[in-house]
Amino acid sequence: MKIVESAQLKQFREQCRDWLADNVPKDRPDDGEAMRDFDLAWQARQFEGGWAGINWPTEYGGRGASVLEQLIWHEEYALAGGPPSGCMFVALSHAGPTLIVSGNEEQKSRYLPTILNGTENWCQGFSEPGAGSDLASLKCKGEIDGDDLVINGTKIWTTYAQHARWQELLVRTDPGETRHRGLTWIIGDMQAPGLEVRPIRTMAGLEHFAQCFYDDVRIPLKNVVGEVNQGWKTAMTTLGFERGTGTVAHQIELATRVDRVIEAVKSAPGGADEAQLEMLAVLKSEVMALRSMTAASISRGMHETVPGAEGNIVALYFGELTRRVNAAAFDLLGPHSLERAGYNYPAHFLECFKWAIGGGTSEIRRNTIGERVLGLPKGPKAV
Amino acid sequence: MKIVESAQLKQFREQCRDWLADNVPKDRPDDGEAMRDFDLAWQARQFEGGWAGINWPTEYGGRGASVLEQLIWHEEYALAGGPPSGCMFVALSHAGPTLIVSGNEEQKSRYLPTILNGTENWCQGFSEPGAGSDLASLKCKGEIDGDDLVINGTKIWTTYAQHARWQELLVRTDPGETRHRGLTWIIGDMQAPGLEVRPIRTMAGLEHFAQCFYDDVRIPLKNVVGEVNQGWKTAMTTLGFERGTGTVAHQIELATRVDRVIEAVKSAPGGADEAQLEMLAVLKSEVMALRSMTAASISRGMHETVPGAEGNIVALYFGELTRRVNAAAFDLLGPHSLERAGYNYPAHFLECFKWAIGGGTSEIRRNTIGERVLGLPKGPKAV
Amino acid sequence: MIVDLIPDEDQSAIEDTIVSFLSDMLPVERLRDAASHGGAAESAVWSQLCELGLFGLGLPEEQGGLGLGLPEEVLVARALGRNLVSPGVLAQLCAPHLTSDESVRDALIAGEARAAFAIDQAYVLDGEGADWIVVFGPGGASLRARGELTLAATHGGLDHTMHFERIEGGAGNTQPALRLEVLIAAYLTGIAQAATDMAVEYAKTREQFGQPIGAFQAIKHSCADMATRASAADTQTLYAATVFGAGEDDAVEAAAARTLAKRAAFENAKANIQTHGGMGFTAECDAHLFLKRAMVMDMLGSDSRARRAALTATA
Amino acid sequence: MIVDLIPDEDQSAIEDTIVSFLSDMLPVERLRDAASHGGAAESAVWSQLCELGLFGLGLPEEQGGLGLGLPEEVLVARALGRNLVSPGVLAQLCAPHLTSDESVRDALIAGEARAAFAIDQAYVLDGEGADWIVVFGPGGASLRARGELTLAATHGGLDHTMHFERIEGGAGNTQPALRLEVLIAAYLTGIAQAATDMAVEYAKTREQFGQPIGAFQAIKHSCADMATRASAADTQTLYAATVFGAGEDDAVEAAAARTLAKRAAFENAKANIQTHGGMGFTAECDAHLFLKRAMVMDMLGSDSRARRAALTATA
Repeated sequence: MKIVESAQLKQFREQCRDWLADNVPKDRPDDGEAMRDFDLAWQARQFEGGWAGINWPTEYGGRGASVLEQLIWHEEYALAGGPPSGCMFVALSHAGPTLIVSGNEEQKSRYLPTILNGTENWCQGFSEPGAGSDLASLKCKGEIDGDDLVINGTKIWTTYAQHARWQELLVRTDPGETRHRGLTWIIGDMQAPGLEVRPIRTMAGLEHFAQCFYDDVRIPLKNVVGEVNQGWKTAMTTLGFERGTGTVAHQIELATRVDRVIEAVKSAPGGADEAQLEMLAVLKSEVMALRSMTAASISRGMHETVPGAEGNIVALYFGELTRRVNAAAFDLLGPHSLERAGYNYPAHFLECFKWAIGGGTSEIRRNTIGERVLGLPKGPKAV
Repeated sequence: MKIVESAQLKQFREQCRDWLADNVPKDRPDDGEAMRDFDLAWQARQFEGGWAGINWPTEYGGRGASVLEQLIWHEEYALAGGPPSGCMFVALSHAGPTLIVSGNEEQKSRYLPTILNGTENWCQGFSEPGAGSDLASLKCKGEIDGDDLVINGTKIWTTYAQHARWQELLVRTDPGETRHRGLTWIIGDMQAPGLEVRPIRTMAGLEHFAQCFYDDVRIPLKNVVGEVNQGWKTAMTTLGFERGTGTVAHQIELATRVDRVIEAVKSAPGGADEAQLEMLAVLKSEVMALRSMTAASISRGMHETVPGAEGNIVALYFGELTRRVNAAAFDLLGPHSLERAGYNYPAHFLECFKWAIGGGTSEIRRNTIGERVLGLPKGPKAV
Repeated sequence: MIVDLIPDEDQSAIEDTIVSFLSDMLPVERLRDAASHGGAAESAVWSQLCELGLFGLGLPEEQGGLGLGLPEEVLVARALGRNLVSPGVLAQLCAPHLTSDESVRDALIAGEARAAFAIDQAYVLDGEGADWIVVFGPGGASLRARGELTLAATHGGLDHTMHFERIEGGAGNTQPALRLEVLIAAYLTGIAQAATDMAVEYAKTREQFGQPIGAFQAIKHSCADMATRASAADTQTLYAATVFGAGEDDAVEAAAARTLAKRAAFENAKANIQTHGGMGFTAECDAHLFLKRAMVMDMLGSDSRARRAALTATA
Repeated sequence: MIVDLIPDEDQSAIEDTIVSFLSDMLPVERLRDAASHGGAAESAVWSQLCELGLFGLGLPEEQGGLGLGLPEEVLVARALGRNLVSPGVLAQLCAPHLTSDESVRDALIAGEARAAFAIDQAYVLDGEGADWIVVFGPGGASLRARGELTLAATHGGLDHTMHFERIEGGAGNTQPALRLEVLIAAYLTGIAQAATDMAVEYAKTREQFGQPIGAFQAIKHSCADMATRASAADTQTLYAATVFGAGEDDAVEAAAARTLAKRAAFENAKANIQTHGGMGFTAECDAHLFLKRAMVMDMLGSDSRARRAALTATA
């Protein structure tokens, strides 16, 4: 327990701040091709500036920043109002790291550079309809036919699939196996014939998700990362890569939102209502806790090699808190927050539900915390 | 949906109010023999006044009041500050009604009059250690030996067992059967040799519960109510007797507590804190809802013959609300509420936990609401 | 005060009629089609709606009404909420109570003149084609001719199935609006109930890990809590309506009903989305419509500060 | 500000020492015996406690302390909370910071003079045998000689394992007590953690319906929520301690820690009782001790109004 910002780190912080101040682009489109182009262009600009792949090893073209440097980068990024990585998120935070750990040399040299320089982006292809939070019950099928894997089935909740060039695709290649066994991780080609992508409109009115339909889609076997039928192992290797620094931006954004509402309530005509301030005081303490939990998580990452299941606690806390903050903002700011104009409160509030649903609902996270952090038994058995 | 207080009912209300004003005793002792004597004396006084067994049929010596009259009685009783029925509760609200529905003539004539006139009181003997909320897993054993049932085992959470004369006792008489089958409902004698009663001190510091230990306790078979091995059926018949009017007193007491705290907060030096008033406004609306839910439950009772599982909704609401109200009282009244003097807030707060634990925890009630009110499947099965 | 909160035969008949009409003509699914938005679906069946005789339900016969009361109106309002009927229909139910001009009142009861709600100094909701606007202000509500108001177009609001026009200026003279408070509570209660029903239905049919998700306590208990919140809001609203004007403190009863109904509608709408998991997050699933509508309708009439004052005034 | 929230080797050693000492000498079970109440158990091991060198932990060496800081003190306070150690021991940790009189300070650090807490204008807690009382007031805290105060006996308080004396009059001159706020938060966090551990342990071993109750989602998710609340309170308290005096807004950090720690201690103590079902309601089960202690300790120092002001002042 100590303050660890050295003179060297302070200098790094200055460097981040200066570059971001000059380069952060504004007015990211909410949706569509324009959003994709914006996200790739911003990636390219970061590449040129030497900031691409902040947490990637230098041997693969990344910045190779230490965990503390990553944290500083993300803090400064959020404070500078940097846009979400958006259409580049999966490539930078998941697909790239997976290739770095489990890909062969050919795969690394083919796919890693085009991520960093912003020319090609990726989407994920894990979830399936009916599988929901139960990832091990995947049904989308891959059959070996000559040098190809022939994919049939569907994937859903694929973020920005309609805008992606490649896909990390998890398919069942051994139909005799169940659960985690018999899966294969393969680099899917979003331009392959037989693949149809249908955007899903969310309740916020945006098309940030899609469903993918595979009808005899042929992907060459050389695109398999790791071994055939060992896809679960490949998927799991990436877990150790993320040190929790990526959530810093969300946390700072949420804290800023609380401060903004406090200001609004305090400057209301007729004076601040103490009951509203009390609600905000609690939310303020909670966003501060989120910051502290994130800091603790990053601290653990500096001392341990493989992160434990504790990350689920932060994820649960964030998912529930972001919804409370956005709901309170609505309630406290009054009727004018209803309108989709200026700061689009409706869209922000409605979009934030994804944090308690996507990537594991709050219910699944509570199961995981109970079982993997606290050691409670699985179950229950039939009664 | 209409107001139903007729001129006749208004007159009944006056009658209740007048008698209660003249007769309600004050300063009920918190615990011990003195409390038992107080409760029985108060029952005797109600008997003399013609108010004993307000909901019992007149043929068994009860008042035979209509549901609306019962409601008025309980309202006036609470408003007059009437004491809880305490040591008489099980006899009046459960054992007596069970005998009325399922007892034979000999049992009725032996046991009912001494309940009404306050000479003999009862306790319940259903729960067992390890069984908790799972009543059907009872293990306390009864073996037929000649004209007796020989009881061995233990019962727990028996309210006021150390003060009771008789006990409604549910024992397993067919060891080959499980769950609801093979149980027998018998009138236990609290003075029988081989029975030891050990009081249980609650976290409030009171001895309102006890554990009973049965070591070859012999109870004559003529004490069996209903048939041997049909005890579950006997236990279930009582359910239809209670029309929800008995909870009116708790509801009025809780509403009074909220009003008292509002007054205290409003007269605080330095002025009322709007944040505290907001918390109290919500609690006020919730105690009003409790009143309305109780009224609806009684209204249903006037139209239906057998109450449904909806009563669990009111019970869940009350159990959770009473704890919130008492906790808020503590929080809002400040340090002086910590002392066990005057109105004993510590004891009241701590005792109120029983409503979310005893007679089915809130968790069990949520199961019941889910399965029996909403029709959700039992389960889950093994995963 | 002793009340019977179960609807009697006549009351049940009124409720059954409107429920059955809405189920046939204005099911929630209609809102999947943008052509039904902004009150358009309601306008398309306006003459049949008028024939049901809803709009004079709670007015004395000498004022051209049916001589019934708030309990009957509340049953209607709750049904409107369940089906997310345009707030204009609820406004039409309220408007005749807000005018002493006989010809205006007659036209509103007959449905020849149309009403809509406005959120205080903010937006008119589904107000296209309306002649009269129910405008709320701190002291209550008043009925204003649409032509008197300065209205501006918007880019739409939180609830995309509604039409929003920005309104300039305040409410003018107002009269006490406790009756409207109870009716808004009833509409919100309808939302809370419908969200519960939808979640329960989904929990029974949707399978995960090889069984209906309703078998899991996380979902089962969430549904039980939804039912409990809806029950609290519902019984209190019915109680407030039943004793309305009979000597109880109407302001306190109405404030309690609104407080509970708001919470039930919000929490149940959110829990319904959560129960539906990923599906609940999509525009295709109707779950989000309940949340959006609840948030907009709650902006009508009293705010939490006013309700707090009422609820803590008389202790 | 970039911090490492994991205790370093020296910090871990301090924590391990006190945790191990408390586990041996002052386990929670001691409170089942009334002879241990009111700080008696602590008095019985006072000399060994003093030998651990806790009471000068956070004071500069030139003031006779060990020259460490609030992080080390917080680890100790959290351990005290976990074992429901008499608040007098926490007061002893705080008291040396509140005096500039060298001889008083030396006596407190050495444990030759004893300290206790008082709740503002209400009660002295476990104050028998104390020489100095840490008295809170609106502006902070001050150290008062016990003899200066007017004290009266009571019939006991909510927490029957503590000794309550009524105190007349206020705090006198006070000095800022933000350090104390963080330490009280740490004590409450210890309670929240211990309640979580106790509930989890019971959920693993207690069977119902033929399996450990922790297999049921109702219990499992309640435990997960307990762990989450404890984690939020704990990390914020550690953060506040780590950055204390380093240029962040200490008042805001301390207020956040107290707000979260209070809630975690209260809610987790209640959930622990609920997890234990009927057993949890009895005096024999230790579950209730955590709730009672949390409620009393939360009365020390700042109230919610003061914390609200701090948390919403600087936005």
